[in-house]
Amino acid sequence: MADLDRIYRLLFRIRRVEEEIARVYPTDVIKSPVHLSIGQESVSVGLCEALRPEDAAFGTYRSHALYLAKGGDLRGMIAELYGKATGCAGGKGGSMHMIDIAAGVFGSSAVVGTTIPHAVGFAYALKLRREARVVACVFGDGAVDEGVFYESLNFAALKRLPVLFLCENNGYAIHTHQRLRQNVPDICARVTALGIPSERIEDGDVLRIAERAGAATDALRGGESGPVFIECMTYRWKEHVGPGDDWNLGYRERIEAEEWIRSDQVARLATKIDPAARVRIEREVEAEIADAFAFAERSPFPEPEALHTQVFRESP
Amino acid sequence: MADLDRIYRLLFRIRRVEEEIARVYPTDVIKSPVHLSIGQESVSVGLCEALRPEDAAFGTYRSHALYLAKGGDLRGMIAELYGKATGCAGGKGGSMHMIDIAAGVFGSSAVVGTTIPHAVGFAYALKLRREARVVACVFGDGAVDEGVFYESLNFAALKRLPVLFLCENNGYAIHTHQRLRQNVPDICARVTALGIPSERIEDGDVLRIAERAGAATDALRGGESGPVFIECMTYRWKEHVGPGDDWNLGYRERIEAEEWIRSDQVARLATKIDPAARVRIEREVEAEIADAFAFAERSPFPEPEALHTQVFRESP
Amino acid sequence: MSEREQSYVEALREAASQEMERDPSVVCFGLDVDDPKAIQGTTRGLVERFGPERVFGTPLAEDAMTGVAIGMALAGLRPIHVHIRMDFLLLAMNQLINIAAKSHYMYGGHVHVPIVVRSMIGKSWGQGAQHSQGLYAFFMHVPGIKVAAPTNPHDAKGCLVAAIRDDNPVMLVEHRLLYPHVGPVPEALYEVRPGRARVVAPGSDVTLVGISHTLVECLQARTHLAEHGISAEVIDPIWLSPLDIDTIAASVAKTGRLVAVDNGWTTCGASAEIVARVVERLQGTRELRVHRMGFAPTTCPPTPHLEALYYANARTIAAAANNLVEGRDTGWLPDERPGASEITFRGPF
Amino acid sequence: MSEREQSYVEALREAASQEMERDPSVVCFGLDVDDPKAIQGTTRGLVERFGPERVFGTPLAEDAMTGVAIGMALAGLRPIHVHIRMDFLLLAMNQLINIAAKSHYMYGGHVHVPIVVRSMIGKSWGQGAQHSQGLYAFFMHVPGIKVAAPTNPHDAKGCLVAAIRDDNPVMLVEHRLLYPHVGPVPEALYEVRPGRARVVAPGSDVTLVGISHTLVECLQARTHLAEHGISAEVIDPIWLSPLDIDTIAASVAKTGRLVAVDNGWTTCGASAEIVARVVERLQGTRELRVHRMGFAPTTCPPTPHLEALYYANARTIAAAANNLVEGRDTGWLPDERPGASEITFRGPF
Ligand SMILES: Cc1ncc(C[n+]2csc(CCOP(=O)(O)OP(=O)(O)O)c2C)c(N)n1
Ligand SMILES: Cc1ncc(C[n+]2csc(CCOP(=O)(O)OP(=O)(O)O)c2C)c(N)n1
Ligand SMILES: [Mg+2]
Ligand SMILES: [Mg+2]
Repeated sequence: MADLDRIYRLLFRIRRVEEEIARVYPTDVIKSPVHLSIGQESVSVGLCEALRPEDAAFGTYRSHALYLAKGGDLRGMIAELYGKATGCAGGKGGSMHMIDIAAGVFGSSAVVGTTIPHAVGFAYALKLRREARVVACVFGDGAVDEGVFYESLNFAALKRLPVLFLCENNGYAIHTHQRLRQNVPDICARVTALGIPSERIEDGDVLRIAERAGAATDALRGGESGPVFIECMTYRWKEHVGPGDDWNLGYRERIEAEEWIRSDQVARLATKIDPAARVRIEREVEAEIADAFAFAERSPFPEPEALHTQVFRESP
Repeated sequence: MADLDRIYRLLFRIRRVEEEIARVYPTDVIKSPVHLSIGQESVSVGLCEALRPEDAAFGTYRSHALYLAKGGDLRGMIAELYGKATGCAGGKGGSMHMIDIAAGVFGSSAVVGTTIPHAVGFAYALKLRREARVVACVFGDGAVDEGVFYESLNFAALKRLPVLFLCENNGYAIHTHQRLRQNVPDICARVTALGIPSERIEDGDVLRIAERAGAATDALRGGESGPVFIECMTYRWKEHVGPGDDWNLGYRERIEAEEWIRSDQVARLATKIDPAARVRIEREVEAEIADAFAFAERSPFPEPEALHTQVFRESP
Repeated sequence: MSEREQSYVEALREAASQEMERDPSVVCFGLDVDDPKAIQGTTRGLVERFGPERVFGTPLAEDAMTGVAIGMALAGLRPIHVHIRMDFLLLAMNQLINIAAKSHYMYGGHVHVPIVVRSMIGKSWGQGAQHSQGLYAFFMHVPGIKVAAPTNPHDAKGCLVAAIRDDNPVMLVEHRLLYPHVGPVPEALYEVRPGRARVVAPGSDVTLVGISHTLVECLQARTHLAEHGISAEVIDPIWLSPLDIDTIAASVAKTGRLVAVDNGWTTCGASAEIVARVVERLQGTRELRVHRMGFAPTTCPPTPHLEALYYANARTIAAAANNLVEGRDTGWLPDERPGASEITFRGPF
Repeated sequence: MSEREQSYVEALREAASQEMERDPSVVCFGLDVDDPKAIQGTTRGLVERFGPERVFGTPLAEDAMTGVAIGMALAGLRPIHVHIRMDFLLLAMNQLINIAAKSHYMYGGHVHVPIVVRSMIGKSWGQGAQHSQGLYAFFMHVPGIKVAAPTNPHDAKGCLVAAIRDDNPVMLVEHRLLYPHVGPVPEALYEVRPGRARVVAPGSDVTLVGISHTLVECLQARTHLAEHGISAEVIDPIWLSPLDIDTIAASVAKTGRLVAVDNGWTTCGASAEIVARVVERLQGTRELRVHRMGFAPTTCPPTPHLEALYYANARTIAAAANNLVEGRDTGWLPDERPGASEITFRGPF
């Protein structure tokens, strides 16, 4: 039985963090690209309802939502955007390389598709060691264009690895619609042909995503089932990169967004929980966000010496 | 109506050329790897029955059969194996890089899968120029493992390009069976999911291959149909590389070969044509082969200067 | 009046447009070339002008699309394949190096591969590890492929025209921070041919070779040095492969001192090649002093303070050149001067 | 009795086997590692000993399988990924350079990627354009990845052991023609640690640095030179990244002359780096003469006569060293001597 309070807290928290990033962005305190998740929160939140802290998640350069839903440290995330030494990557990663090992958030990468085989290799290690943990591998519809997607899924299926592949399909790769890149837009059919059970969730319903992801991870923990694929249709409200809207660019119609805005999961869950709880949650989240930005503000930049550290790991 | 005499001549000629290469190989006149087509002749011959001289064909490092079936010059081929200046690549290619532009044989490459996108790009040019020519793209079951296969087919389908993709499935990549590399061995299903009509021909019947390839190229010349995929099951009789047998290696059972040897298309066609014609054809082919090897023998090696030429093409 | 001025972006766009006008075999494609941002404007208007068959965006498939470009070239087209970042070429190395660079040779001259690969090097605004690499040394290392790295609008147009007309694979290396630069660009078509460097500013005490965007820094360094009483000659190689070592060596024969400044790592990089060739050429003829500068031997950090230390800049170049002239580490470093700092851009990208 | 003898192939196999025995986190995979040929025998017996979960062949998917190795490493395994030819690494560049080399840095030290990538360089028997490349300069160029190129069985074992135990990505560069070489190999596990070169043979007139298989040629060249009255010191860098420039520079400080011989192209290659670093280090301390040798600046031709001209060999190295010592092109070339010619192999592969 899903805990709606927790789910709402996660959704609201991600939405507000992204909004806050967008708000401060024009002041240039964040001197790096940001790919916001606004509108796509329910995918990561639904997925992570099915994951345990010890499970691993791999994402993309658009991973603020995944990072937070999986339990990544908020202070470390904002400090990383600010390029501070206290950032989750010590200021050496930036928005596109969110990481929090303690929370099971493994690297997200700026190169499309690159983390898919990492998730597969990680799962291979888990299976080799007979661990019941699972790996979640999140990527966009653009990654499905890349050959590494097929190579990785074929190997995962061949070795029956405990990976939940989750395609976050927001319809676009930057400004190019899926139909202009993929002759047949039915991604599930491609995956089924590789021998991996697949399903599509059309409406971004966070509860359905959580339920289906849960069914998948239950099967994966069993051991022998082999990988599972879920395609979650969703929609990016903001421009591809940066804090603004981009309806003016003309590559997509605003009305396309309207059904998604109508079915916004943040708003929907807000109405599903007890109003008092909602007020409490929102107050707590706002305080947490204010704290994180203040933390980032007052944190120091890395010392010059940091430039030359961590090129190689000195073996202990 | 297929010309059985011509088909037999092509089959017999390829078989005998390969046998002759195998015979002389131990004498070290050929100082490079050779990947023989013995047992797989009917695929290239059937395919090329459907191609016109002006059509283009792209192959692999195992392309002796394709080269000859498409009309590649025999003297140039043998001289290339001998590393002579008169070789089809002037001695700078070797067995893995057969080429004969006049016959429409475009490069074959030693790196698996690499020529698939070349065929697609070539077809793009043909379509752009509204030419009725088609492109044949031949590759092995191993190439289906590589991401470039999916990327290339997706683009060919997206742009509806006149390419006949032909997978020459001999069951193995070197010594590794397809089932150890591909979770689902049904290659056609993978291709169908990309929106490309596909079919499998199980028995290597040269006449059926010719008929199906003909139907495909007829459609392609029409223009708008988009690419077609044919998988031809076949079997490699010799070791992966080199002139010998490899039953001793133990990665495959000899009995696997027997049905293929029973249904050998060279022998089959021999019984389908007039005995007198057969005698004539075989005599002519043997003479042609003897001539080609003699030509290679007496041809000069490249001059030392040749080392430094053709690194760049000097614009006229 | 060849004094017409254009930005680097406009010059690239005009070169492609005029060549596509002149030669119907030229096509232009790559991720997002036809989208509203049009690769920072460098491909703007091309699809409207030449249609979606000659100008088109692609799926995310760097490997296959590079092979597609090669196949087009084998069929007689002259494709321009555009990449928004050079870092993504790492997905295309097999086709570029195992096929494009080798086809003319390994097929005995029977085919050639006239493809142009445009790619952009990112810098500043937190580009970070995977959006900042200048990897052209890879293509200098391998025979059969040419490399140009124009540093001003005039050469951007001339190199792209020359690249399109060249019968061999050509890598056109562009730098994000050069895009807004404005300078004289003749309207009539012209080529900046492979293999000729340019002495951009004369000098007698030390030779500064600046590759890609570092040429801008070298010119500012020259100003710093002049104020310090040192006369620096600045050379723009323009083409890295083939490399015009004659012009560089002639300068060093005069100055006796070489600082090779690169927009990439120094180890096995362009600066190593320039130093090695100059020394092989001039050793025994006179006293020589050489020094390499480039990216710090680290991954590129996005945080501004570390990023600033990662790159060679006008002041560090001037300091190094001064030390070379003085023959010792003098500790001299020119002051920051307002305005001299590089035109940069504010995000998001 | 460390005088036990093994072939290079046996040494590689024993290193992997003993390390897999010692450390259950070590796994070994790659195309054909478990097939009857077992990568020329270097992986023979491993699957029988350690089972198909720790030793397995893969689909043809160099890009993804490299990413899989990285993912394994992130989960605490120590994968050894084997490639039958270095040329195929061009399909894996994105994962190797954009991810493996950068992860420790760009994730602020929170992860590390202990992967070993073994790959073989082909030579002779018509390997040709795509089976003959020595592309390790690419990995020297990029920070965050180490490169070893052992030239004898002892170092083959020691470098592989060190590579497996290293917490960073390591490229192990093997040469097909070194595989049959036999030499002393201690049975007990030992490491040949990164960053230490070896003076293989002493000399006073000229320093020969031989990389990978060219070390064998340099040693023969030394014999030719000795008969000609010239004393050559031969150095094996063993590790190319990190590179032990101290040992090389110390030798050149003594001899004043350096011939850097590579099993790759010279432009932006390992030989360029060695020459540049030695000059930067020693300039002004004494007279220096440097010279680079490597692949001809062409694609590798399969036909034997041209292939022979493509590579530096003992005689051409001796001739170049002699010219450097004489300070002029003397035209001297040692005679062919029966037996001295390299152990080669007859096909088919
Ligand atoms: C290999 C590669 N090619 C191109 C790019 C440039 N690029 C950055 S984001 C992007 C779109 C990716 O779309 P998608 O995977 O659907 O993710 P989304 O942005 O929609 O979340 C592209 C093409 C890249 N980062 N990596
Ligand atoms: C990209 C790449 N990886 C690995 C190899 C080594 N290799 C050479 S042939 C071969 C098997 C290819 O099998 P397939 O495509 O079925 O062709 P076949 O030999 O069966 O005709 C492999 C793996 C290669 N040449 N290229
Ligand atoms: Mg998308
Ligand atoms: Mg096969």
